[in-house]
Amino acid sequence: MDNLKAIIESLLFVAESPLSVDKIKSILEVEDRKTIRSALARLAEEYESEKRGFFLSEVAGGYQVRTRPEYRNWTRRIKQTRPARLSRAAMETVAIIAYKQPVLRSDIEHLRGVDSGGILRTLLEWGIIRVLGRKDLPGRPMVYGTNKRFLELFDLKDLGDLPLLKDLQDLGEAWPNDST
Amino acid sequence: MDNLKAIIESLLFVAESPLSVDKIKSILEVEDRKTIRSALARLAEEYESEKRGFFLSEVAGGYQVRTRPEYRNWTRRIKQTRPARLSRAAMETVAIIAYKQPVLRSDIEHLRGVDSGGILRTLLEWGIIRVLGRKDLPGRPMVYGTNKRFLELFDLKDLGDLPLLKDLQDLGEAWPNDST
Amino acid sequence: MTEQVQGHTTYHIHLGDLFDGPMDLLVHLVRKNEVDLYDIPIALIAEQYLEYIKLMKVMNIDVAGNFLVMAATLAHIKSRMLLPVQEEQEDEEDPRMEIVRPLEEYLQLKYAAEDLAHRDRLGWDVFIRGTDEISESAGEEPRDFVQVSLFELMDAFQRIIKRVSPEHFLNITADTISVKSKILEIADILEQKGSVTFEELFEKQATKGQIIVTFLAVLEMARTQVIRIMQHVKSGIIRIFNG
Repeated sequence: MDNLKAIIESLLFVAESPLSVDKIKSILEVEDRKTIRSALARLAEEYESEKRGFFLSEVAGGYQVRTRPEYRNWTRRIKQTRPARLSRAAMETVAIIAYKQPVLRSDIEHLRGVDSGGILRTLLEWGIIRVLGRKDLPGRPMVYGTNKRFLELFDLKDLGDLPLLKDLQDLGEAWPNDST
Repeated sequence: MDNLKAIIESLLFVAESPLSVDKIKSILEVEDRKTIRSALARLAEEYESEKRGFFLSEVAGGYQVRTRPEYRNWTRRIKQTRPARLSRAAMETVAIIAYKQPVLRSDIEHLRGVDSGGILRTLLEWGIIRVLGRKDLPGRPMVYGTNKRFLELFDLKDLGDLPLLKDLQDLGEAWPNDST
Repeated sequence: MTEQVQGHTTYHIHLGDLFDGPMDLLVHLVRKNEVDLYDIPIALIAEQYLEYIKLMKVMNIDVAGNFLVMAATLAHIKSRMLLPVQEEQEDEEDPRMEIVRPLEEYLQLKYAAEDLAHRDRLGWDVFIRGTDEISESAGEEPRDFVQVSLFELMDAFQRIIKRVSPEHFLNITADTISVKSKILEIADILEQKGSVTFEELFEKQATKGQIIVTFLAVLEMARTQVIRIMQHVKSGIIRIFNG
């Protein structure tokens, strides 16, 4: 396969979710992960140097071609259906689940100080979070965690890619912008 | 707009149907059709000379980026292996059938607590499950089991490859389709 | 429930948006007074906190119980602060820590949420390649929709009832069998079309009995999560999706 790079590119174009190296390997029936990796690296580099309208994003354990964020004002116009804006409350809940998972609803509500059942249901519906199982506690409460979709949505390679929680002592006067 | 070519490329990338020059013109709010045309021509030329995995197709009164037909054998595989998006209710039903087969509809409904006729029909249609036979009971109810397609869909070697129920509870992520 | 979920969407006026909960109110007060998180003037903050609760009550905003719990906590801390520090208690922890620690954690996560919100979000800042395939409805996320509360559904139902017949419906009972077969019927429709508007379901229902049966079937299907009832953010149209 002398045009491996172009073939991988065509796969990336067709795929609807991020493609892992293993997935590409199984489709192409090649043995060598390294060749795939270097083809991906070259593609990423080319998209940069040629200033293409898209870039190769390493996300959710795989690779995905995505349009450049700086063109968002144009690309959004093509999409007629706008994604639901996540409310501040929803963002908070997602953040709590992402950082504290596996986490119980009661933990989330304790942290936020408000009932969060409705938000949890919406996040479940959107496939951003999922039920990891049930905790061996009275009532067998559900344990929540994030989903692969969460990584895709927020452009994260994996959960280790989440920024560290900030040390408040260092922040001084800086408050979260949206805190009120 | 000095990066007009890249912006048009990002639009082509996002668009779900071929983009006409007029459509691009209206999105970008530029007056000059000629500039758009020449950017499109340059993109088409670049895709050729750089031997990209895709090409710019002039189709249905517009322009669309398409993967190269000569890679069809690879690109088709992506489409085939794409897991069907099953609803949560469907996933539940499939899981019950997979683990409890041969199983009666009444057993499934007893376990799920809801009527499952519609879902069973869908799953049958999709070839994920099949009717194994009829049980020697009043009304001769149908007995359901999984199909080969089920194994393919969930990337299982055979039924013995199914995760133990306990693993499922612990992990909650054994299903390839975690978007439900 | 839906009030919190909808957040910035337009059609629902949600007074509680001012403050999501007691923690938000506290953060607001600490910030507004420009006081040090680690040296909160507890008397001042507690007093202002109570003022806000009073105001909310005056404005007829339903003050949730957790607001009152927090008020009690603040009052308790305040009283402990007033106690003279005795020698042997000196190494005792600052009573304010009871509130500082959760505030700290909450703030940290608020920062984290903000960071997340500023990332290049898929479908908002960046896009993946569009496909012209008809997307499958099952599992597809209707992103312009928000979940509907039972009350909104009942409002919609009332509108339908009024349109079909102005009479009262009170003494009509729906039997289980017809509700069950109606459920199958709706499931069939959804299987074919993926989704259907709430109103469409009632279009061909001539009698009051049928309308009630349809409504009960929808409720039952929603309860058992066979379907999802969503409302379009802009049009307000209620649509039923395959679970």
